[in-house]
Amino acid sequence: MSKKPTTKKTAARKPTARTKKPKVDSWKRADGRAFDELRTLKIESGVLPNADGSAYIEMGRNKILAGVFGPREMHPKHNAKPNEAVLRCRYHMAPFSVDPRRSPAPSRRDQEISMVMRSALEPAVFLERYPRASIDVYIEVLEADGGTRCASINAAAVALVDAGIPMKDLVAACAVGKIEDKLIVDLGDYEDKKGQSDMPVAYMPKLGKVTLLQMDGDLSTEEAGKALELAIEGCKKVYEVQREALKKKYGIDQPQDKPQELPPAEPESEEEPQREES
Amino acid sequence: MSKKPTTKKTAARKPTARTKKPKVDSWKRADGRAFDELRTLKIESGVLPNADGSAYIEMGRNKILAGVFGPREMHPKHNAKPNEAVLRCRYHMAPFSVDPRRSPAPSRRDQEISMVMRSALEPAVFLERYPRASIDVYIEVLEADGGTRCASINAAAVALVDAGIPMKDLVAACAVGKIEDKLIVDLGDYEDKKGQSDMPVAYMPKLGKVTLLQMDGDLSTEEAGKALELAIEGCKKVYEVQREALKKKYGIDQPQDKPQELPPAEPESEEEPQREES
Amino acid sequence: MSKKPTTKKTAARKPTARTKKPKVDSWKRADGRAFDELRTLKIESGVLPNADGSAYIEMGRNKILAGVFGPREMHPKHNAKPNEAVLRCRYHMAPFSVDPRRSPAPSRRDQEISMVMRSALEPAVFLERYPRASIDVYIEVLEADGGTRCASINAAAVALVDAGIPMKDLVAACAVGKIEDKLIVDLGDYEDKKGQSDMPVAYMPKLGKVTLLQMDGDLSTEEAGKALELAIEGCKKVYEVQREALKKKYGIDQPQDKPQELPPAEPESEEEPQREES
Amino acid sequence: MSKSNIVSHLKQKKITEVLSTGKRMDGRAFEDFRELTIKRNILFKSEGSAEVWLGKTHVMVGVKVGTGTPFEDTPDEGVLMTNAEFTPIANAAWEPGPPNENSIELARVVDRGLRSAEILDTHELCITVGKLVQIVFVDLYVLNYDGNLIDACGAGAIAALMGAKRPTFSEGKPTGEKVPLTVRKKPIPVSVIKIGDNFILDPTADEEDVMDARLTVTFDEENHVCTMQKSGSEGLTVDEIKKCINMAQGKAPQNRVKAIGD
Amino acid sequence: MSKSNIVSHLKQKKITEVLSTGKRMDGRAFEDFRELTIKRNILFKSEGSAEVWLGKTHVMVGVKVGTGTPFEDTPDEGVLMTNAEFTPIANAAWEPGPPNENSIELARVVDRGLRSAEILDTHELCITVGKLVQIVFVDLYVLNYDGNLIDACGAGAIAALMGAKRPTFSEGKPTGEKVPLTVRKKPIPVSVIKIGDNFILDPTADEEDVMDARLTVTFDEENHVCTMQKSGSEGLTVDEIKKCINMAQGKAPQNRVKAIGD
Amino acid sequence: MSKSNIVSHLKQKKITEVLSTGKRMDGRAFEDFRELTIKRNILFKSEGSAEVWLGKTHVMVGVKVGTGTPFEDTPDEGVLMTNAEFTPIANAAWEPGPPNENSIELARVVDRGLRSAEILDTHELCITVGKLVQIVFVDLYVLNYDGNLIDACGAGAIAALMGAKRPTFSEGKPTGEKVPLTVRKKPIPVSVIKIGDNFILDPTADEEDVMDARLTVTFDEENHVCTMQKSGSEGLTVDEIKKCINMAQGKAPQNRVKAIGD
Repeated sequence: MSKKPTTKKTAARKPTARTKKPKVDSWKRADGRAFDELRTLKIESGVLPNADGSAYIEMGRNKILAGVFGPREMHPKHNAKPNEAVLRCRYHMAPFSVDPRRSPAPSRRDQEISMVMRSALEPAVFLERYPRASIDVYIEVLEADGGTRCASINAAAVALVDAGIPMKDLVAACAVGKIEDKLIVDLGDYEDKKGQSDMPVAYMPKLGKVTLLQMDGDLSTEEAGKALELAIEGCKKVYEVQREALKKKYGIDQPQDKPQELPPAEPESEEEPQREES
Repeated sequence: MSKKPTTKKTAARKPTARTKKPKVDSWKRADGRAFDELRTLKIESGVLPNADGSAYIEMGRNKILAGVFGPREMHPKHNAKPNEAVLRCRYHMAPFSVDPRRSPAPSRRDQEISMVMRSALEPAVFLERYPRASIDVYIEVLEADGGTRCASINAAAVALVDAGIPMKDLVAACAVGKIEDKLIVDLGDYEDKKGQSDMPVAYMPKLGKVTLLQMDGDLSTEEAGKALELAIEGCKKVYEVQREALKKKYGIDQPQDKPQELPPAEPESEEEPQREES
Repeated sequence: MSKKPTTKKTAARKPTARTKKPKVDSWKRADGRAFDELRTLKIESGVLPNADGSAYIEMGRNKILAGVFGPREMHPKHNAKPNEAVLRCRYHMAPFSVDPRRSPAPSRRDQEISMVMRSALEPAVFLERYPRASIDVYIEVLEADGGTRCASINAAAVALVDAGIPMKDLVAACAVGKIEDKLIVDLGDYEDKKGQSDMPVAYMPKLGKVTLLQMDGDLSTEEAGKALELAIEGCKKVYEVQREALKKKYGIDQPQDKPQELPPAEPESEEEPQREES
Repeated sequence: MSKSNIVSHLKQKKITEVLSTGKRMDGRAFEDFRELTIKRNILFKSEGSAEVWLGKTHVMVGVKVGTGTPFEDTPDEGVLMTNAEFTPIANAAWEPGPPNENSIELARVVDRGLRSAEILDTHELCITVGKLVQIVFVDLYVLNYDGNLIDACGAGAIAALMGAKRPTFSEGKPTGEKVPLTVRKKPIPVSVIKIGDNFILDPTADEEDVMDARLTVTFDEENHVCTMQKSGSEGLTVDEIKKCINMAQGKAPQNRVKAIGD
Repeated sequence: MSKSNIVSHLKQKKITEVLSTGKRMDGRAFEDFRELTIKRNILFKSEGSAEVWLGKTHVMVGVKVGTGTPFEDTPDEGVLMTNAEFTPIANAAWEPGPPNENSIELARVVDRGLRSAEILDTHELCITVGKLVQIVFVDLYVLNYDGNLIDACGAGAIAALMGAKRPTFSEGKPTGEKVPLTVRKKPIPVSVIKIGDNFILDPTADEEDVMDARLTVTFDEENHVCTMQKSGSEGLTVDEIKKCINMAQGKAPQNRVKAIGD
Repeated sequence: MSKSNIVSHLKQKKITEVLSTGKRMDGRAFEDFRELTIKRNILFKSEGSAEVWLGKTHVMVGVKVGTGTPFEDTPDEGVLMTNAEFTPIANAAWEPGPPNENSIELARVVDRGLRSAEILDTHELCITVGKLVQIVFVDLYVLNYDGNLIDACGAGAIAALMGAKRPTFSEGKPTGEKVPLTVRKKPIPVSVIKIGDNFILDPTADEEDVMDARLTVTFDEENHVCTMQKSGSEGLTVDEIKKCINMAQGKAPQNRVKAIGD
């Protein structure tokens, strides 16, 4: 989603993100990134006037909108829980987001991603504060470029805070893959398809917990451990961009008082060299 | 629907309808009609024993049944309106009504026609007299020959009166098209497909209001204005046949006391030369 | 469904079933059976730990499970009847039960069989004892070999008793067909497809009533009468196997006190020569 | 067709009382049919059609002939497909929507009657072996419901098929000509319902509403049975079934005459 | 877009009061459009795209070109398909699910505008006569709803199509090259709504919520009418319709300039 | 698998109390599996089959080999499709209907395990390049549910595939012969669930009902990881994940032996 030219919204951040301690390994990827370097990452909150909370993310060429509605009365009522809110997620791709065009009807993959997104976000939300309510998170993928589930989680977490939902922590997500026996972070579409492994991870940085973990491919258990740690490093970088997006909107220190639980900055987040998209 | 031979129902009318003031233009159409001449039109009310109101129409070779149920309790209840009845329309084509056979599942076109039918009929009904109720209008097209939406509206209006629903006015519908740069009324299937423009119009003759207006093709704004007026002339002819059908059933002057709002005859409706179907 | 090797459940019965009075006609079928001889028949009750009642049947190479749930609260409630329980049946085939693989979505044939199963079982159940309740009978065909509707009814009847539902009678089912102008019972798949007629019948032996009767093919009315009687003979043989399966589980004389209406053995059921599956 | 509510119970009581006097609510004797009227070929966009009235029951049957691929195991045979639709104009209680249990039963019973009798010469419907065959659709379209749809639709289906013409093909191309469909048999279904101890023919909607059981039997011209279908919530004894078959058999020929004309 | 509930009645009263002073809730005059901004080709996986803002109404239009079989009666012509999706992020009251009445109307009106103008050269979309043609999908994806979707989507569709490139084929095989789609006309829809006795352009969601009627008119570059569509629960007189057509006609050229760029 | 109601809370309390003593409700130690029994090729209409019991969990796996068109980007490769069905006989709370979230997850996790391991030689499934390939359907049919479906179905899928035979083709025509499917790897999933601070293997339905999180890890014969899938409403630390991987890895070989036989 390109910026509407004439409107002055809370400004976007277009930074990111080589690691601060450059590794010895100078191997480069097809697009010139280092193994632990994220694609260009841009997050903006409060982009949808009609939603209670929203965020727009560009992660590489992924373009994704997240809208949050709630807490609101559950409909239909019999799905409500007496002691807490129900978090409902719906991941959806625009027909023109992929090649070839896809049908607008939800696929099995869409349903699976909706489910893992819910599992990834649930642990971060104080659901018990809104018994009988629903909190609805809707994802619309406008353009897909590999790693849409991670990008969607990143946008959804910011949108939840933007909606004023009390959160225990943010949730930041990033994938790690293996190509030519090397572990790399944040795979683009072209890497995704020829990779030997793909492992999307979501992480709550303050609480130190993994809330999404999937993997397909071939990794030794050692590699799996390393990949997990590398992914978490990536999540932490994403987290900084998320916080920045919220800061831009809500002021420098803390984002309003409602989502009081937004975590303070992690100490290791000082420097972030910028990288422009090729 | 052919007449069941052995039953004596309220008789049909098989008239209609060259204009009373023959125009100078003597151009004729493929089927020999003048530009402002309707196809053979026949309307019969009270044809469905189980419906609260019903009508059968033959307009050219269109054969269409309309059944009205209600005012009755809305089901499901949450669709009811506290201050008025809800008019629901459903346009449906029999699988054998067109060539080639069509699936019985409702198409996008069916849904669109259902919607414009509702808009066309709503303004004529005293919905406010039946809060929380539904009034259901079901259309079954047994044979389609061009202009089914107009023919369906014509049948539905008569069926509503037949159901005893209080009406502000009848609704009469007729299309105008452009072929070889000439405007003509009530296009048949063969004209519909090669026409340059098609404009279906529904009209409340007593209230002087247009309730359906669609157009596809290419008309200057002047032509559009002329076409609209020509269509309304066609609607007025249809209206006479509708009134006749109701008179046949309910007596000469007024059709029972329930639909008190049935309009009196328009002055210009005296003569109607008959035309037999070829 | 093969037996789980290590578990000792109530033993199966693998008998059946030439007629006790050998006919003069010595004509044999493709699989060597006499005209009035059932395929190998095996019924076991109480096979599904989570169901209120259940049965597994092998009738020829048919392999079918029946699970009964209820009487339980009807869901959705508006389907409940104020004065009796509603018996609901669902016949379903596993995708791998036939060749070629079939879609898991229910077909029109599935819905028809579900309906005739309900009609076949309803007359045997004291529905009036459980107003507002539902009794759900679910059939899963794991392997189909001709005559699945009869086999399903046989399993369902045993499962209903196993669930402790009070019954007026058991229901036993068996088909009769005509091949080469001869009437034969319990057609296998290979016979089903080349037969001139197929007539599935369900019967309540104690009450002497037919609760399922379908027929396709070509029979004189005389033949139809004979076929019906032959089918009922087959049903009576099935009935003995059903009673045996329940006896195995519930003791020799009567199956617990709950399904008090289980009928006593019919006098003509003394001898049952065994036949092993080829 | 539930008997669960109070209105139904009152209706049942009333109907049963009248039956016990040997008559029916509308004055008919137990074996009387209402008037059956069938008009053929009244639709010009269908390859064949029949409009059927049976008392107030009113049905339109349309036959359309299209093309499609044959089944794998019968590469040189065309296909007959029968569908039934319960339109919402036909009964205040019927809602628009996909086929329900009752419309599926109607379509299946009529369909089985036609197939059992091998009514069509499916080989003449083959255009290119294994590739393209003609598909004959029989659509049963219920316009007003007052009971006994199976008998009305079964007779209407025969009438529509006998009047139908199919396009012809030559070397896989349409010739532009039409020839009558070959209709090899004329199966006619007749339904008998049981209410209490009474057996009646051609039930009205009210009678079907309180019936205990129904047996439909389809007969061909030699008065052989092509299909049977029992429905309803009560069982029947063997004697009762034989009685039903006989009652039905008695009526099939006269309904066939109505269907196929003179 | 119902007027049935109390909130709506209050809203209606308020809006009508303000209109009676010659102004609108947001200060616009009756014929004023909100700012219309269109950006083209911002998606790289679509053959064409346009992002449209009309006030707070926000729409993404994607054009995809695929292949498929032609319709039987036009074996040498490609196909144009228009779909609309009301995403649940666009409005708190919209739920995920299949197209509803309103999204179908949106798609149909835009679609009819494009087809009536014969906007595409469907013959250039033919790959192999009778076998394979190109299919042009126009997907209207509503991201935020604040009224007047038809005008926003109609302009966006033209913008997206004019920037679209289609793959080319040679003897049935893809050449790997892309050429611009031929866009022969630039039809632009303009909607007028009636509230009480007032006629206004470019309604907001609140205004649409209380409207009596709407007339959408699509114009081509010669200011001819390509399509009309009336909706809403009230009728219009002939004079009112002519007034609407004139009001709409006055705005079509400036919206076209926004859509096609300079 | 909700924890919202009172019964669940009591169950959770009870289960957690017992776990705190180092035992489980059924007396097993944390790492104990229930008895896993697998029988192969018990269905004669399937190309391969396996019946699996894991305690009271009971699953039938059927393998069918059909034909279809290949995907555009892999014209010379056959296709593997995995589906799961939660039959209503397997659990009182399961209703008939289309796949739900849980059955989709089951099918996807098993499917990803098979695909990640590139278990089939998809090239041997090609009949005519770009036109016709063999499709291998793996249907997971749950007959009784008492927890840990993924492990039961994953082992059953391998067992069924290893016993499966596929028809062969020569120049696009079936030869009438069957050969065993080539199964290149034997991936086995093992799930670990967390309840409070306890990690256990092979959970029952009651244990799954109160779990905080689950991690399923699929291993190939070299004890490499093929897939991972975390579910449940709580997060896991990195150490906890590593612990789960180790626990799972320890059990994979013995389940593989059960699946592939001696």
